[in-house]
Amino acid sequence: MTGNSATVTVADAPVAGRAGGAAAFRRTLPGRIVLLLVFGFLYLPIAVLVMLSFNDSGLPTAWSGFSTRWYSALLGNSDILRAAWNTLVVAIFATLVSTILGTLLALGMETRRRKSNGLEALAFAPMVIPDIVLAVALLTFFSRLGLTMGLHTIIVSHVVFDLAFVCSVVRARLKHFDFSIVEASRDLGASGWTTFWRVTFPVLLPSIVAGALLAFTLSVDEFIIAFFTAGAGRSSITLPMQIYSMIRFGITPEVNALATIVMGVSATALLISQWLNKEQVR
Amino acid sequence: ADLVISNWDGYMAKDIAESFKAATGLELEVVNHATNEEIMGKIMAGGGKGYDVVFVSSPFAEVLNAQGMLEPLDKSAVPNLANLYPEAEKLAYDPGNQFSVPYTWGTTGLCYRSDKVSGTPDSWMNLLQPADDLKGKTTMLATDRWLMGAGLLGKGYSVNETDPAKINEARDLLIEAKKTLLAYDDTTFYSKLVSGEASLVHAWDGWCNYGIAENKDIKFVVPKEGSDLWIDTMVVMKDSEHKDNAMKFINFILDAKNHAWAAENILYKVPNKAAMESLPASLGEQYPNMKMPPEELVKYELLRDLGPAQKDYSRAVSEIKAAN
Amino acid sequence: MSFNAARPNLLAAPGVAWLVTFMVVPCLLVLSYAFFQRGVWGGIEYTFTLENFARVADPLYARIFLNSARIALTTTAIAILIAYPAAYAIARAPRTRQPILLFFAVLPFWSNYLIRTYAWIVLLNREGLINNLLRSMGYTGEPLSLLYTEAAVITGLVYNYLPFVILAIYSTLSRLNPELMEASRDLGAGPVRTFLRVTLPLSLPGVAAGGVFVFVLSIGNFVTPALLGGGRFQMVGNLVYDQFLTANDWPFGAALGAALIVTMIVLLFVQARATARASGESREAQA
Amino acid sequence: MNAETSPILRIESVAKKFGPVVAVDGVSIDVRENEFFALLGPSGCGKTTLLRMLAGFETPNAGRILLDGRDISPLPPEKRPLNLMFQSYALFPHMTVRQNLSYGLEMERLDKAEIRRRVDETMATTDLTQFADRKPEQLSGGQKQRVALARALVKRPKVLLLDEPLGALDKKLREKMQLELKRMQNEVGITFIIVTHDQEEALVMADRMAILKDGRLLQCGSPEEIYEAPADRFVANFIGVMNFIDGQVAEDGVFEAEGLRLALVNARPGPATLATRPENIAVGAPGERLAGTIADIAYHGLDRVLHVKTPATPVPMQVRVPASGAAYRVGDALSLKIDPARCRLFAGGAVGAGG
Amino acid sequence: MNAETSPILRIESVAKKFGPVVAVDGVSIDVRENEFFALLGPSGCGKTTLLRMLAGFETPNAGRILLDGRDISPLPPEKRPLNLMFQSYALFPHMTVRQNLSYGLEMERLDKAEIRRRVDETMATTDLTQFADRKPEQLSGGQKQRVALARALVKRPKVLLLDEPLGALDKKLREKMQLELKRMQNEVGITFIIVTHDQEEALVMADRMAILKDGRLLQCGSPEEIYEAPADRFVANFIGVMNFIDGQVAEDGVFEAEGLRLALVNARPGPATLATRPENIAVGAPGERLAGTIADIAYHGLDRVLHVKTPATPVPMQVRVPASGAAYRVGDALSLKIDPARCRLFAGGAVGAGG
Ligand SMILES: Nc1ncnc2c1ncn2[C@@H]1O[C@H](COP(=O)(O)OP(=O)(O)OP(=O)(O)O)[C@@H](O)[C@H]1O
Ligand SMILES: Nc1ncnc2c1ncn2[C@@H]1O[C@H](COP(=O)(O)OP(=O)(O)OP(=O)(O)O)[C@@H](O)[C@H]1O
Ligand SMILES: NCCCCN
Ligand SMILES: [Mg+2]
Ligand SMILES: [Mg+2]
Repeated sequence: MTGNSATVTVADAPVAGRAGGAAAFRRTLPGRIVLLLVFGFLYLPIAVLVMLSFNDSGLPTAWSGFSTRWYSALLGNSDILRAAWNTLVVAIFATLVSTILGTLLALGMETRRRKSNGLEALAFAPMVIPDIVLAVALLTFFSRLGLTMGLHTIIVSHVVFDLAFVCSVVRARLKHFDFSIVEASRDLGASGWTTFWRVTFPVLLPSIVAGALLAFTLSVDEFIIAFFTAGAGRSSITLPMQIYSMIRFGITPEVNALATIVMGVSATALLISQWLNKEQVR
Repeated sequence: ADLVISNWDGYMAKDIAESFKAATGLELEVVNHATNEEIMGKIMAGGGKGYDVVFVSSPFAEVLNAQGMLEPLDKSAVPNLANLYPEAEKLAYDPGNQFSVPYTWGTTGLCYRSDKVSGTPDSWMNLLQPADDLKGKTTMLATDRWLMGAGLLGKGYSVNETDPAKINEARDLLIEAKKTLLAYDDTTFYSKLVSGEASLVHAWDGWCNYGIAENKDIKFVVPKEGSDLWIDTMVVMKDSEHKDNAMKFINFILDAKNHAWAAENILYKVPNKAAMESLPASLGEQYPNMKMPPEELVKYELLRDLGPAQKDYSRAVSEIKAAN
Repeated sequence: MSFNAARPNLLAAPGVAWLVTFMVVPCLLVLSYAFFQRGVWGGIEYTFTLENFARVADPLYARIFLNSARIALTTTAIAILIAYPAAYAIARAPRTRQPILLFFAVLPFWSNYLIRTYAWIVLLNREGLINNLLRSMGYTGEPLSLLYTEAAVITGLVYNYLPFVILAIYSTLSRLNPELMEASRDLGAGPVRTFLRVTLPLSLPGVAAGGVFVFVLSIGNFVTPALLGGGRFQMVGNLVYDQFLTANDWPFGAALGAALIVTMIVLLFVQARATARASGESREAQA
Repeated sequence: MNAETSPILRIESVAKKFGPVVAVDGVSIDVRENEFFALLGPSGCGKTTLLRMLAGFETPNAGRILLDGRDISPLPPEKRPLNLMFQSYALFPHMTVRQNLSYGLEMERLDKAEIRRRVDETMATTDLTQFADRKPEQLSGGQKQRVALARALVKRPKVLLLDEPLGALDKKLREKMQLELKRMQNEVGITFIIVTHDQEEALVMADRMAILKDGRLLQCGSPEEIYEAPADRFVANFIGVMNFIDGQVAEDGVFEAEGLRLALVNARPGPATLATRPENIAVGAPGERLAGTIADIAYHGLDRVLHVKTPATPVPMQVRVPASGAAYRVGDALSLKIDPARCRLFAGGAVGAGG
Repeated sequence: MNAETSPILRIESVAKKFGPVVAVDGVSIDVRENEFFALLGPSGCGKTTLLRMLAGFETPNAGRILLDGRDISPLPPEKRPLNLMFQSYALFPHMTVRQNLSYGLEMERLDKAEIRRRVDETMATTDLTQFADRKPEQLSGGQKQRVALARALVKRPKVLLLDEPLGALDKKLREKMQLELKRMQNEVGITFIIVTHDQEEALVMADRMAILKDGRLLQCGSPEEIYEAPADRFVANFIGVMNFIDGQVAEDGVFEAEGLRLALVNARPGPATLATRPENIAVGAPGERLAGTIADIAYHGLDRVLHVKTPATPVPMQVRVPASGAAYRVGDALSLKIDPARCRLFAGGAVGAGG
């Protein structure tokens, strides 16, 4: 995912309007202050988490000296590493499928002539169905069908709610979308499919990226549905399942170490790819 | 794999798969669940296909058996059952260990900082109606049976009480208690004691030991009104395709050396006479509740499935949680 | 876009098919339990009854619903207030930097919900970092009770769902035609009124989407109320969860779940109408 | 030009409603192969809607559209061998000018070199070469319009629909583009249907033109026909400038109005309106024919238009005089000589021939 | 008109770059109070950019803008007592026509009844009344343009900046709007700065006009000055039609070119280009003055333009003749009589006076 989102560049601005246009209003200072504050808030607990990953003691209460023992412990803990890998697989595939289906659904819904209440309810439902209901329902469903469960059933299940979230983000963007460029593309001989890839998709890209990031984030953290739709083996344990199961006997800072590594690697990968992009442009 | 078991993470030796393989030549796969409720839900909804041995607390084992989802034990394949204390073979939910084998057992009581609590707490009311200096410094378990248990015991009732009026009395007591409570906490209460955030907490005996390990001033006491007896058990699923292996696994666990691991590492009492006797004496010195003999333990009231009265417990807990 | 009336349906088809197969059918299966009785040992006894729905009418549940809706709404409002300026600032940043900023806004959430929440506990508890910091700055009073309060729950929820609102709002703001804002300024509206009358209405669909995310995720959350709220607060999601797992009362859980789903969908419809009106959509009139 | 060829495009009683709004109301037009056909009409009369139906973006509520004799209604826009230049440009915001132009050719799967060649050529003829790598948002209004035009032109379709293609261009550039369009009509053999508000453009370029009003077709014919023989008062007034004098045709065929008597051929007796263009009125000294005084003088570059108050008309009549001729001043009295051979007579809304 | 009043708006050496692109390059213009000022220039010459700087949306890289003598650069757009009608309309998509129009007045905190009155009035004069409750997406191109115009007009600012306000309107409506603008100039006393590509519009309406090219100001003056005495060859060619004849002025002041000799007053000897407009050339029988043959005839409604090949010019000369006059045919030989009093002479790019 890191690599994925890293190489995405948001396509250029829309419709009429001049690039220089907003320049006069682009008061960067308040913008920067806002970003500083919000990012400060977002990273405050992350700083704590990183700090705890280097704490010698296992208790998250007192600082008892710098240590990398949790990192060594993590490297020796194949269960956690395996779960992290599974989570990545689930999140990537669920994001991929739900981004595609969600975007298409959004396009379908917003280009319809008449609003359909049934369709609206269908698109809202995955967001409001309590996780446990969906979890129990899917497990019942899968086992009645006699399916063997595993990562694939988790992915299928995550797509259900991910797709609703993606759809919702993309639809919001489509509300004031100028569809004449879609018409222009068809007029120039592009099929619906080509039009989607060459025109609609790039112009919607910021929203699609936003939707995909959202889906990925939801999937990475989802626990109950994953637990219920996972198979009965290690091969389909995800990180949240692993971490929740540690609750009873204490979550060790190995998990903090893992989170630190995940975020560190993602950030580094993004920054490197950005840097490479820039080099290419030159 | 030749065998899949589901357990809480950290409830067995990390290298259990290797040592089991060394002993039996079988591939063991360990998966984890977070709570009894979740694994129960999963088994009830999906039939539990794929799991061979599951670790659950006794009332849940009782339910699974009533639903016909458990395989009776093949005692001939589990010779190590002989290692159990006799008390562990006469537990009311499963006399004679027909479908379950106890893995750990213990009771629930008060865990406190003796340096911060004046006097020695000895009653549930010390928790439910704390002295002024303890107000805002107590926590209680949030899981419905233990939460209600404290209220019921405080009122002098059974932890398996089904009379709605009595349940309501306990509920009202607990709603009152909520006002002086710092938090409901099932997982980190001992670290709250260590950090000093809390001074007196509602705790499982074994878990209190984690606190004692960090701070010598932490003590555990079972209130005079009595307490519950909880048992985590191993059960074999009826749908298991590896029942023989499952029996071998249970037998393996019951081996004194293997079973002692739980006592030594997670500081829970195990119902295994041979294992308990193999423990170093220092353990009992450091964690006095480890020394509680089985005959004392089984005096406490065993948690049983409530049947239809579960409804009333759930509603009562909802009311407590919703109160402010 | 009316050159092919069938196309919208075609586009929606795969998503609809997925939802019908993996949501509607399974959920109907489970929600139909609402019409049966709980077995003595849990499970379902297939005797028809409406009793479960009668139990849903218990004012206790309405109270819990209203209370958690209040917490979720407060969370939503605060999240929007914080997310909007952030999304705005990102949308106005140089275009090549926007994806990076978005990425860093969600990055913290690729760790794990539970450990992030524990990090908050470390920060907020009576013996935690913030209280220690205060003490080291010379504060001598009682340590602040930052944890196990409604405020702590809301902080935790806002924190965890903030990036979702940022993403949703960014998605609509990123392509607003700047000339519209210019036209408003030109017609005499200052920055504030331009924001209220032009920018905000046009980005309202994104605000609404983000708001819905926070609301539905908060009202169904149970980790944050349990850990940061000390279990003193309960969201409705928890109620359904308890019926299915703790009480092992699936029929009642199904009835409660169905009632919750219907209520929330109705609320969402009302919200969608209001948003459409406020943001001046006129698609319907056009068709 | 190709008056005898069969129509390449036949529009049959086509109608389109938007809710209660009737945008196009039973229009039938035949456009002939390789013709330059202009659509004119007041703002909102349905021109864009008509073109959008031809291109396939709106489904007519009634009527048929035949291309080369085949009904094209089942064809989606991309399958129709005609291209539309959008009034609102509809440029792809994420593509450079070159990419915008190449897009349509890539859809035809032409090879890269060929695409490059044709795009370069079209950019050169539309003066866009230097903007090849700019995005639309970095262009001026006129530059954008040229990109939209070029994007349609480069496709060289059978039929090209242009919705006000030159409105944002200055006169010189517009003339250059007009020549370019004419060249393509002749060399590539494209049939053009063009919407324009520039009458001179329509009169100069079109082989035939149609006048629409309120979604209805009023007249269709060559520019000369329409200028010289407008079908009704609206067309007469809409194309060019027309002076209208309300009056009465006497039994002897003489048109009579306040201060004016004009003998006409073939005029039917009854109330009637005489229509005459400013250039068909000569100015004489006071005393001759229709007397008036100059109310206003408008400078039009190459000539002047006198607004002359007369007893015969409620509004001043417009009279065109060369800028280089006699000097006039507001308030001057003069008399107007109307050429009876170059008048139209409209009786009760019906059309009567003047001269 | 108000030639003596001090400038209400003074543009001093203003410049604007977009990255490497110089959009406006040191332009200085004074606009007088209550003047109707037209900005003309080829596509992309910087007109829109200049207006946007006046309105406050772009910060000049150099120069000052003074309104009533005060530098307005520190003022944000909403504090500037001028309004801009956007070339791309920039209508609020979420508001109806009425709401779009009311918006600017609400910002002035006028009371509701007053807003309603003024909006109704403006909708009436711009023929928008029936569209009051439509959203922009439900309007035709010309209707949108009128909403944009009306939205600016209804504010009645001191200075109104109009960026091609009438380009999408048909001739009749355009003329109606022109009258309306003129009326507002006179009755409300608004100063107009208008960008237009319609030369006739500029010539008819403007009190003064400025010609820009490549971001630079070429000439500023009354329409007559610019039409009759263009400052350079570009202006001469840009406004109206101009025939250029390259030749030589002899010592005796006679202009000589292939097949042409023309005696001029005050002409300096040396190589020079003679510029003359189509309407200043008379057609005679063959034998007189400059001989040529007709290459093409363009019909312009009220008259015809002959394109005449002559030995003196590389491209055919344009000659305007009345449509009603003698009949011409392509290939006819004729001779052209150029009026020496109505010529300009450009020597080596410098300006020389002819006549
Ligand atoms: N954002 C930008 N980046 C680069 N160049 C720009 C940008 N905006 C405008 N330009 C260029 O600046 C020049 C002036 O543009 P401007 O829009 O002022 O022209 P204009 O005179 O209004 O033209 P038109 O009559 O075609 O509308 C043009 O060449 C245009 O391409
Ligand atoms: N979506 C719509 N809803 C309602 N009315 C519409 C819609 N689109 C167009 N119209 C109306 O249909 C009529 C025809 O519109 P159209 O765009 O075809 O006009 P036009 O001849 O192109 O005008 P213009 O010269 O101003 O561009 C107009 O009155 C317009 O207001
Ligand atoms: N109701 C679906 C939400 C999923 C996020 N955990
Ligand atoms: Mg139109
Ligand atoms: Mg412009």
